[in-house]
Amino acid sequence: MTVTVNGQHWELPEGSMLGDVLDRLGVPSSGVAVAVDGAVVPRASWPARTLRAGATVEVFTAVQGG
Amino acid sequence: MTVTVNGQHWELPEGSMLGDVLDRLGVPSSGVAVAVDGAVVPRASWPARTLRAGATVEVFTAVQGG
Amino acid sequence: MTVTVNGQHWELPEGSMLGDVLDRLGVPSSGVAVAVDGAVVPRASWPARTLRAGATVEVFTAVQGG
Amino acid sequence: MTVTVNGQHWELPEGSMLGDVLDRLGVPSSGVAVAVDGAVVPRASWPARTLRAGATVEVFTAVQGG
Amino acid sequence: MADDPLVIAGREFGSRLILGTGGAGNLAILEQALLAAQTELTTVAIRRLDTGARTGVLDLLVRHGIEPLPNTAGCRSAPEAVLTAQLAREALHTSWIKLEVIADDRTLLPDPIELLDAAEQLVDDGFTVLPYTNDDPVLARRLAGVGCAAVMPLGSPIGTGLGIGNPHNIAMIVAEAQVPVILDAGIGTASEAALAMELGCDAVLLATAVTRAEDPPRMAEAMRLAVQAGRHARLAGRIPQRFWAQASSPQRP
Amino acid sequence: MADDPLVIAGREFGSRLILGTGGAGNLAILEQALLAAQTELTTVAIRRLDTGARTGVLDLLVRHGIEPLPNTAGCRSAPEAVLTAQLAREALHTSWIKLEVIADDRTLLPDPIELLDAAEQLVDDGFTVLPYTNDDPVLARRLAGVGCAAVMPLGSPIGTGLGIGNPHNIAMIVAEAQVPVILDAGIGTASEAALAMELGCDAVLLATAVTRAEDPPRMAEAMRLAVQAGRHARLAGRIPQRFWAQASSPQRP
Amino acid sequence: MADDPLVIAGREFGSRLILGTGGAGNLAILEQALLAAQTELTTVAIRRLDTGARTGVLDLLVRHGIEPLPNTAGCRSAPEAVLTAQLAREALHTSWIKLEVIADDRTLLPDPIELLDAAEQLVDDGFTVLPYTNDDPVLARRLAGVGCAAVMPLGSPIGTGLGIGNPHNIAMIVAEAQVPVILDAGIGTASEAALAMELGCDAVLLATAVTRAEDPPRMAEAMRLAVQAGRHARLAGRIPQRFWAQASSPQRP
Amino acid sequence: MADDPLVIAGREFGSRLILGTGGAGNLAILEQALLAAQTELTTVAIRRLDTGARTGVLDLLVRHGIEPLPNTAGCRSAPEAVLTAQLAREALHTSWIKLEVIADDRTLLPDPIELLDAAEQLVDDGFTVLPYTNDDPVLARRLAGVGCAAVMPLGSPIGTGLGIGNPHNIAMIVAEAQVPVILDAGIGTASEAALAMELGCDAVLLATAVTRAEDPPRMAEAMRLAVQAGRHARLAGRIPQRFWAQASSPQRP
Repeated sequence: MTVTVNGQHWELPEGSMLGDVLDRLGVPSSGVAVAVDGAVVPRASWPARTLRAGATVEVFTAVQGG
Repeated sequence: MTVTVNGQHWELPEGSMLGDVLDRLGVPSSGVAVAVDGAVVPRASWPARTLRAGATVEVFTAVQGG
Repeated sequence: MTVTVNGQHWELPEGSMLGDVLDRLGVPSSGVAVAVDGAVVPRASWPARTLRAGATVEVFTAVQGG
Repeated sequence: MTVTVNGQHWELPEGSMLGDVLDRLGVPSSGVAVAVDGAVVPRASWPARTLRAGATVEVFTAVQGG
Repeated sequence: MADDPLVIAGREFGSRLILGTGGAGNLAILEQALLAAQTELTTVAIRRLDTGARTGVLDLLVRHGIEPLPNTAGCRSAPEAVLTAQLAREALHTSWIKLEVIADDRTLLPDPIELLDAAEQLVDDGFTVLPYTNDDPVLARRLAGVGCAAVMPLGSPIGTGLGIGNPHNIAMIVAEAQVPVILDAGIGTASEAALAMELGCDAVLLATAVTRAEDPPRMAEAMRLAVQAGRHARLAGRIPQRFWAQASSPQRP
Repeated sequence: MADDPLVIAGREFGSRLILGTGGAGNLAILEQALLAAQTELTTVAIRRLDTGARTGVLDLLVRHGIEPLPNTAGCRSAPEAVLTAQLAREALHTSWIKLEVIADDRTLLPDPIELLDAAEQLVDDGFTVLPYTNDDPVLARRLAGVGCAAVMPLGSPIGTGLGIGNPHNIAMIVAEAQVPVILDAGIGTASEAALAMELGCDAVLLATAVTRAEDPPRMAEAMRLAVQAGRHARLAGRIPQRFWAQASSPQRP
Repeated sequence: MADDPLVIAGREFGSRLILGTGGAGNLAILEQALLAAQTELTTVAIRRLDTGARTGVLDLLVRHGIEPLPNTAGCRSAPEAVLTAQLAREALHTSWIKLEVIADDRTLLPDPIELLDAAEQLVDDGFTVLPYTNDDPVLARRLAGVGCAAVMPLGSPIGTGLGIGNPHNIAMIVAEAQVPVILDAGIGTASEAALAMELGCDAVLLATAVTRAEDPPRMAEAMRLAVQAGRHARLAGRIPQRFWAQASSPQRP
Repeated sequence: MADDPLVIAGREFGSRLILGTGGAGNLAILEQALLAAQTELTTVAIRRLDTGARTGVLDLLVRHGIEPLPNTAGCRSAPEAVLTAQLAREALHTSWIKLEVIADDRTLLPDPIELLDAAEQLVDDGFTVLPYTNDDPVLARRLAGVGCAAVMPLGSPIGTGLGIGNPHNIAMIVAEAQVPVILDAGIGTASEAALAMELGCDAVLLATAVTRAEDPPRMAEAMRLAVQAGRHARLAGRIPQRFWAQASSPQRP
């Protein structure tokens, strides 16, 4: 299935978990937040959260600004 | 029945018409507008408009301002 | 002798009169003033005013300004 | 003779010295300046400076200001 | 010297000075002031009959062919303002309304939320809406966006005479306005009315500055001239500002 | 609306706007501007014949019955200025002189020492002296003290268009002036001319703001209106400024 | 000299200068500026990982014990801003949010309607909301009314360096504020930061003025001193203004 | 953060704030203010002994190692000022003099003619002359030209608290000054002292703003910080002003 991660299209096996995706992405263990389909997913829920086909995953962090 | 006209309490016979009240009040034929219970009543509807007990009639006009 | 008129050097016969010089210069009959050696010479004195060698004659008028 | 010291009239014997007057006035030994008849008299000259009749002596010091 | 007419909702006005009638000591003074101002559009308030408020102003306007512009002065909420506008339309047979929805009596500043709500309702109800707004370019844009026929940003709070507190905001409003911009409220003296026009406003609306001046008719005259002066200055293209001087007389030899 | 005439040295003027002729692109434009300004008094400079400086201005003024006011523009010292004034008197048959003694070309600011010296000499020589001065109330007082017929403080340096840099100084000059105060130099747009009059000045003198505007005749019109507007506003007695608002419509029941 | 701490939502800060981190050329310069400013609270933006935006700022703040204040910069609607605030809370473990909901890229001015909507939602969601707002006293009042922990009115639009465009509005906001007032945006130089405090603001938030100055650390130092200076001046009770002079030295006999 | 010392006539000062001692309620308050200001140079007036004027100030300055700067306050003519300077030199053993020659009691403005005359005489007599002058760039140039060690233009008249009435004049003075420029008189609050330094002044001299504040020591502290803030801001190179906004956070994807 296809999932969009930070604007990139990824091919993943059905039933992939958010946690796995973020691990492969090398998302740091702190200072980030993740939204799936426009809603925040708390860190605790990453491992158990299954991604649906066409899901949009976005990973955010703090940058210079304001 | 009691009707409030511009803040004054009036005793009127049941089934009084708005037009009659305004005539007794000597409301001029132009430059005024009337609201009954907070809604505008067009001039044309004055004669045929029956007032309910406890109705609030307010007559407005233009004054210096702004 | 040499006389300076509005910055130009002129050769004139000894004893030349200011009036003659101004006539040759075509100075208009009004709207101008003349200074010889830094002092105003009234129009009435132009004809009879003898110029010395090395004299500086300046003719002024009104222009756009201020 | 009469001498004016800071606006006060004093009666002094002829030939009085500025120094004596200032001593009697209790003028401090520093932080002051003296003018006689509108001219500064350096401290060194106080003892030997004879006052004439009608002289004006003024003693100045620094005060809060500016 | 020639100038385009002011056009609001397709209607042309020769005068760019809109006068308010509030604060005048009496109708005679007001009449002189209106004539001196040569205004073609003048605000009136809507109040209950026989509440002692100064009436008679309408006859005065009719007599001189001055168009009345009813306002919703004193309204605190959208519903109040909408009803007042409807009463005005019924009483004066005009669908034009100067929309005021104020937040409190101390500042008399508009409430942006209620104002936008009321503007939208009145536009839908067929009114030609001229909203009294603050000098926020975003709110002005939104008011124009819902169909207001003009925007009327304040210079400073009503009656303060503090002039144009933030010329930069007015300039930003003018820079993007698709509808006429009318500087409303805060003007205290003539130079401020001229400045409003130099900033690019299409007209000026004022009341207190004239009606409460020591000599209202003369101040009305001053404002009439100032609005024309500022308008011409805007059109004439002013000289740039420079730090050092530039001679206006030719250099001497 | 009625107004007193401006009186300088016993002579009356209906217009309170004095125009300078410098900077105009050509005589035709200048002529239109002078007429639009409705000025009765206009400055000219004195220069050597055939130096290429724009002449013909005098005929223009005569044709329209506008009084020429010669200036001593460009003079750096009292002797220079005195001689230039005498030449002007001889050439134009007028004893009126706009006295300018500037200190340098970058600021074109008056030199207070030389200016006062020249003013004193010219007054003694029978001139009606109108000195271009800075906005120092003390210098203005001294110039009036030596017999100048008016004082002409600057708003800001010549040609900068920075307007009135220090309104407080102008107000102090007006507060004690025994002679007319004419705001001279620095005006860039109409509202600034109006402000000068509101501060209590008796007249405004300007050149660059009009002659170098994109549309000089229209800016001349703007200035004419602005000077009248500011004058009337001063006479009309403006409202006081207040921190909080004051309603211009009656309170609602 | 002693001063009360700044208290926001029950939390005390010794510094009244809040710095933004945007615009700094590199982290080393930013670090020096933060230290020179002696700020205890500093804004950061929330962006997608690997979008090339400057990261590393968080470690820097942690290293120096500076509290990060995430903002919702760039958000155009309430929903966008609410989501961004929630992401910030998740990423930074803070419920404090500098709420920005802007209307367009040219003015970067807040949209009053969306801002108030977002503020209400975030307060309900348990956030400590510090809204970036315009200088409208009514909107400030409404924001405080829905439970914002402070109000942060602008001096002028973000990055313009135009200073405090309307001191009267800031003074009106301060006059009735029940929560801290933090002057945010528009400051260009130190005297303007001091003025903000003299007007009664409780703190100043700025970024561009420091990060884009020629010498950011020195400008940060200037701002630190200016905020303290303005605060002390406000507390010290300034002298009244007078038209005429008053001697500071005793009269002479 | 490092800064060059202020150098006047070859002498270095770490502080750029010069305090006047006039107006203080008592010596104890004055002492606290002087210490809070961390000033190194402080003006005193010269008066007749036993005239009831506040003495004791000298001991105070000596005790804290603060250099006294005598002034000629109250003098109306060059001869008066010259004599007062000579008395000051004799009494205080200093050849430094703050030269004041005022024209009247209502404005306390300097008389340009007498001031320049006195300055020239005192320079010839070996004094280090620091003249209190108006904000006329030409007079400042002339004072420097006759050998004054600094020029001290006013912001506004003494004791008015009107701040810097004409920043453009101060900027012009700074632009060409060959000697230190010290903003003297008119400062009312901290932001104005900071502005003076941002305009490029080398130091600020003030008295009333501190001594007549409700809390003189705190205002002295405010002024010390403000002068440093303005100095650093000048050196740090402020951002340019722009009409439209510029984002301080990165654009969103």
